[in-house]
Amino acid sequence: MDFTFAQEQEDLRDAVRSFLRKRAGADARRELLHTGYAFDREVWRSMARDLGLQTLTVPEERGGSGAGFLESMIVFEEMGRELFSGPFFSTVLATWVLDASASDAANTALQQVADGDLVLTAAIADESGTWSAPGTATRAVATPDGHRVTGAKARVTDLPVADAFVVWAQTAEGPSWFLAPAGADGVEAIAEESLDLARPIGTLRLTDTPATLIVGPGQAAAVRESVDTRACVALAAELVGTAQAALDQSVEWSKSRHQFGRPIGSFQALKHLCADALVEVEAARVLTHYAAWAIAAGQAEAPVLASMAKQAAADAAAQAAGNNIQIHGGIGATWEHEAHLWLRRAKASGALFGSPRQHRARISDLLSA
Amino acid sequence: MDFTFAQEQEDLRDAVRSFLRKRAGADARRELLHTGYAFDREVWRSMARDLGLQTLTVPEERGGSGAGFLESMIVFEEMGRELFSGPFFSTVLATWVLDASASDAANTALQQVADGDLVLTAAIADESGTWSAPGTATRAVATPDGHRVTGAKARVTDLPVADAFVVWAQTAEGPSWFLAPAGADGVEAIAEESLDLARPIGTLRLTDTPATLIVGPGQAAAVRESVDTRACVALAAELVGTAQAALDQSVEWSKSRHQFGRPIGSFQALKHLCADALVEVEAARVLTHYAAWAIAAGQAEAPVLASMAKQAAADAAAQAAGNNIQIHGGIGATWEHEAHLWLRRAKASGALFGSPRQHRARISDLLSA
Amino acid sequence: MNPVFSTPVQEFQREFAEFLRQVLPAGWAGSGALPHDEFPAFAADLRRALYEGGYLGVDWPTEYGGRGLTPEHQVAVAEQLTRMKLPQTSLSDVFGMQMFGSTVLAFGTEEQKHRFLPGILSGEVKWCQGYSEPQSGSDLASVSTAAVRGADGWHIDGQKIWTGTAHLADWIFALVRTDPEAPKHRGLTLLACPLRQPGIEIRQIRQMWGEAEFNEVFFTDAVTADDNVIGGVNNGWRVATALLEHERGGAAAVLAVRFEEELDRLCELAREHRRDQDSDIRQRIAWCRARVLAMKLLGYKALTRSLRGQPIGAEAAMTKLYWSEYHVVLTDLAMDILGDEALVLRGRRPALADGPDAPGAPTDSAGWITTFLTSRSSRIYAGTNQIQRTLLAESILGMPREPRPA
Amino acid sequence: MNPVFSTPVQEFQREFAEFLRQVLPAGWAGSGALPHDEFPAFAADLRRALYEGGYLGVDWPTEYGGRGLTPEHQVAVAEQLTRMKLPQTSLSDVFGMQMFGSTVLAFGTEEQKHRFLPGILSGEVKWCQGYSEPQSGSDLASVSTAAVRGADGWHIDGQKIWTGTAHLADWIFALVRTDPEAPKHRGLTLLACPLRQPGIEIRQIRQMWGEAEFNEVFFTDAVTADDNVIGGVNNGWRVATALLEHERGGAAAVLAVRFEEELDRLCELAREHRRDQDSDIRQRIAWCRARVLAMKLLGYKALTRSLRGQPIGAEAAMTKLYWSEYHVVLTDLAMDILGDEALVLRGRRPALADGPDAPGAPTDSAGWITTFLTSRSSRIYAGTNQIQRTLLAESILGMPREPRPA
Repeated sequence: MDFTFAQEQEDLRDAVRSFLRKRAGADARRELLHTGYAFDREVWRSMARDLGLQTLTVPEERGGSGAGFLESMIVFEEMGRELFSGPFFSTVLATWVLDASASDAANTALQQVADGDLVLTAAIADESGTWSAPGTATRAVATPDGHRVTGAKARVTDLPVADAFVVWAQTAEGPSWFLAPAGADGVEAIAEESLDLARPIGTLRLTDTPATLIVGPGQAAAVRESVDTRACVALAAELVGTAQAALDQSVEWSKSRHQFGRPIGSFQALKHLCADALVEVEAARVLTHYAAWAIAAGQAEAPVLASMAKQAAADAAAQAAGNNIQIHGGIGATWEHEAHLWLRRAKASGALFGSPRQHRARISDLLSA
Repeated sequence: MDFTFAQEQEDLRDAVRSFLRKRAGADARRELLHTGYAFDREVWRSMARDLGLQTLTVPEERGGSGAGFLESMIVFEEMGRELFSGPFFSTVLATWVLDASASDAANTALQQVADGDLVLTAAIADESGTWSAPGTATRAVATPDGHRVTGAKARVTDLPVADAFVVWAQTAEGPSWFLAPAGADGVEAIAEESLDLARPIGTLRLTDTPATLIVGPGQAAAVRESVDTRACVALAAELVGTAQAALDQSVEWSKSRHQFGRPIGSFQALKHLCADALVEVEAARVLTHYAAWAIAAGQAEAPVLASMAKQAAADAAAQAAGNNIQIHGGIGATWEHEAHLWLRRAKASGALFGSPRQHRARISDLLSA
Repeated sequence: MNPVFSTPVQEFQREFAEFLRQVLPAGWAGSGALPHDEFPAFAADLRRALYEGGYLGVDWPTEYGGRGLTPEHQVAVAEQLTRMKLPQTSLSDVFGMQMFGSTVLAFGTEEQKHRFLPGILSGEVKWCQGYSEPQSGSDLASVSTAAVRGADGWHIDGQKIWTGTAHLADWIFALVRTDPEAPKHRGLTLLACPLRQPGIEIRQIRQMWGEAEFNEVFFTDAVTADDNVIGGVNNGWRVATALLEHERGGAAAVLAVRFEEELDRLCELAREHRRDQDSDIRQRIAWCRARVLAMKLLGYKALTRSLRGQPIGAEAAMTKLYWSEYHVVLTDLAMDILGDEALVLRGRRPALADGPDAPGAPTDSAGWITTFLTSRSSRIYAGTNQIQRTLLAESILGMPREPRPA
Repeated sequence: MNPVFSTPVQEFQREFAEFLRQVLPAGWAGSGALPHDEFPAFAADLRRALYEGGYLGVDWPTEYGGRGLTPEHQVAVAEQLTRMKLPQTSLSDVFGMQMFGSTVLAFGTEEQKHRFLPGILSGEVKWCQGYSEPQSGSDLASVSTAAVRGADGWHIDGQKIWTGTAHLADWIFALVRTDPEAPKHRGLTLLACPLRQPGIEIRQIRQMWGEAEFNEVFFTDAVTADDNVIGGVNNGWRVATALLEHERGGAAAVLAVRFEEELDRLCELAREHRRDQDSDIRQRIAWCRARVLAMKLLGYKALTRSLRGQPIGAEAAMTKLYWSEYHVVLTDLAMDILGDEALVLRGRRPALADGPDAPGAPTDSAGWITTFLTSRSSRIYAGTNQIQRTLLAESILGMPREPRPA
């Protein structure tokens, strides 16, 4: 029985945390609030070249670090804690698809990601579909020059900064994964106003866009399921980090802010708010760590564990971030204060890849309760 | 605009409260816990003869006081507050049915109730049915000697002490109301273990039991709907009283009990528990008063208002009674302490004539949301 | 008990409805259906029409420009506005009419009433409120902005925060410390002070949903005349707390009508998302229905009390707690119904950042998401809900205060 | 990270399962399926079989009768018992083995270990716990039961309350005041004391669900020998709080297995009532599923820590808070599913009044309703959840203590 991380895993966590604090921490969040979203390619490259984070789970022979999903989960937790506002989730999500393909195109793209020169995202959900719908109205037609893809993809994360997309599209033989560069013909990337200020989002319209088949119908559905499961746990990990950050901020503020001649943290009402949030964060954390372990260990129940982790982490983050605003009082409801960033992230990532309600419905379906 | 009671109504409340405190208050509850349920016919008779409570809304010419439903509601609130353990709700419920009938049998029975000599109850729900099912598997057959009723009625309140029942049964022409004495042929009253110690409950089996037709098919369904609506508001009023009693007890205890060198009521955690309960009780109270007014004023929306009041009062009572046990600590979880009486009442009356969930479903149905 | 408007008030309300129908354009779909940038001008026009029609401050005495009617008439006006999908005049009026106006009526001198009230009613003079300070949020009695009496009136130095609409206002009523030696609650005074003077600087504060409704107001030797003391020197705590009850208690019944309209819109949203037959959603909507009705009835109860000249007192805290916690639940439900669409703000933003969106608003995600954010601030402003709960426990339930620290 | 039992423990668990299969009758349906009055005898027989098979106290050192295995083996034993629908020995063992046994192992003298532990393990000597007093519930450090040293040992006077199973016990371990002059926490001592003596009177307390699991214990010049001090005179606070952590922390993973079984039964209840396709009920069941798993994992985390010899500390409060609040929600859900049937207690009552009913229990309303009532007491005993929250906030989050009263 061992429910702790190995020393190397703890070291990885420390390295990521100190990198993010230094290069993408409170200052970056302040900038985000004052001047809006701006993607720092410098930080991105350093993250890839110095730490290898973008291709952490990609095999070494393909330019990655060959680490397991547990390591990946640790990184996501730290990303959520600092609210890193680069396209990390989107890019890593896409590498999971690419990693399932032995094609040259995949090889090349993975190497570019490893070098920090390529930002990816995954275009999966249709405008009208829910995250879990396996089908898609986006069509890919084989032509003598390769495939052409036509359709509209909604809620594509980090679309404004992506250099290329992996796209979930229907061929005559079944759903498949394609890779298309942002500059290809017929690509229209429509930016939208994202609830999450640190994660821009958009709608992607493709019209007869030339795209490379990455994973064909034989394997694509299995890759989709595996990517969905990983995405849920990655988001759960981010949300656990976000919840922890919001809780930490509440506690810090409650120690320093004085009203009625004493620190407000000495009032029981705030203590109990924080204690309840603490318990929820801890519970979400163990569920997330366990789901990540299950993915890494190839356990068959990983999908239902991912749903459990996702809904718990989303609720915990919304609770901790909501409390944080409440505990800060007036100042916590201002634009200038980063408290709303945590709440926005909590609700947006809570909805991404399935809301808590959708995941609870899925848990009941999977356990046929 | 006037959302208060008239002076005579306030006087009625005071009179009922002081009667119950004296004759059926804390001592009666202590006895209930120590020696079990025992129905005091003395108190019952005095309640009828001195205060006229059992036939408050029955017209004067039929032996009653001719008051309106608002007055009735006030009495129920006080009954719930003292947890009066006589068959008051059951008897009054039955008088509403009798009052809709001009028959001699109804006249006689109402007079006996007014004299405190007759305890009634209503047998409505079938074993397998929900409270709101209009149909019934209980059959009434016309014979030359009058009707014979056969069937099983579940969750009949105060069955062990009832002298007669009004019964909801199906005739060839449609559902109707019958009156049958407890001593009639084929009557089997099966006592059950009631969650609510102050309100015994049982199953009533009738086999070819002679019974008097009270309200026939033409009118019976309308009477049923009106009785259901009144029953919900009567129970809501009881529950508001119960919630208030539990809250009052919490507050009293929190002032006198000391821990850590101060009254426990000075701790914010308990203050906030009590404040939240207070708000819920007040909200349930205004909903209940409003629903009662709507019944008295013949407003068409009374049924949906009754559902709103019932679910709010049930939730408020469960919350206040649950808090009360928590605030009392160990002593509050003992048999000797009356705290559990309030919780038992809250949950049992919450389920009687429809649980909060059932009423919320009904609200959505009625408002076609 | 007769919890409906009295016959004369019903008649008055019908007249008012007729008046509004005359004023409104044909095919009126509600102020929430107006393009976002047309809303302020529309609201200003409406206010002018109401003023000229004699429907503002109907419960104020006639000598100060009112119509001398009852608070019941006033609630009927406000309710009718919402029923016809119109806004409640403006946020400035909340501060000017409901709060400062009521305070002057209760505590002002005859001269002050004549001087201040007509301008408030006509809209010529706009007011804002200066209570909170950066170090005095929940603990209002600790305000440190100081006023010292000089030959030419009071000289004010310090800083106020969360002063809604200060950037649009002409005057501020501010709680200031006039006796630094007296115990905390005893040395305070409520001062009216003109805003457009060199000693005052106003800085807007942007809220988390992107709009800037609040301000910081900096006083650097700002001056106001002697006769602008409201309710007596060093009597500010009593005046201010009475005023806070106006802020909290009065409008619950009217607010409930706005919440009703919002809940109808939520049902429409559920239908659009095909969640209207889902039992989880139906349970939650039904729960909301009962809460909104209870809110209205709590308002009716408070109105009855005020018609009888009884004080509202700490029960105003109950209404504030009830509606603001309700709104957090309601907007969470909206986010749940939106599902994936809660990720992106599409369509129209709310015209109002306080409680429900304007009546007739569309079901766009931008509206619901923004309201979700604003609902979080409703639990904070006008006293955090933690403070309200403590107040209720101590004032209504009589639970013991915390022991003083050693 | 490898959050499963290690290979040797898995093997040990398989052996144990085999052992149990030998012991159990054919067609075993769970201890919850036994007639109510057969349960105590069955549990006693099972305990004897476990003791004789060497499966009690497997993590205790061999010199005191244990098997010298790890806490992981102990959890595997407990988990297997539940998986095979068996009870966790008895409530007496909670006090004897888990609480007093662990404390003697940690704080006792070598002589005390040899004297006390084998009898606890064999079941020959049963223990109960004397901590709370009528005036010392949440505020444990204020206990006033006094012990004075005389020539023949300690003389004890006072009263303890909530002493579970005292009516069945031979000994009590009691927190008593031995230095009335010292500050509150400093003058306490943990004393072991034989119960069957003239100076002790035991009165059973009936709980709100009708059973009497707790007692009052009255000490009137009761005597215990000098060598029954555990962990040193006036060191009782430290010993007692360490012991409370054993009460709270240890068994979360095992408890979760019981909750899993209970949740399966709730799903069965939902099917019986045709509520299993209702989305409101399904949402709530799914929420429960995740909570039960989290409970198990919190237990695994605590187990990992204890395998590494790290203290569990205040995190034990987290587990207690988590499971007891969960159980209130779960039993509310059961009442909701029962609907009208929640009015009447029909069928079998629970065999256990602490947490979920015995595994294999039927879905009878008497079981669910009683568990609904017992769940309310779980939020109180072993420290109210209010106390747990304060403890978590102060110990884990480092939030400031309340100022001392003046």
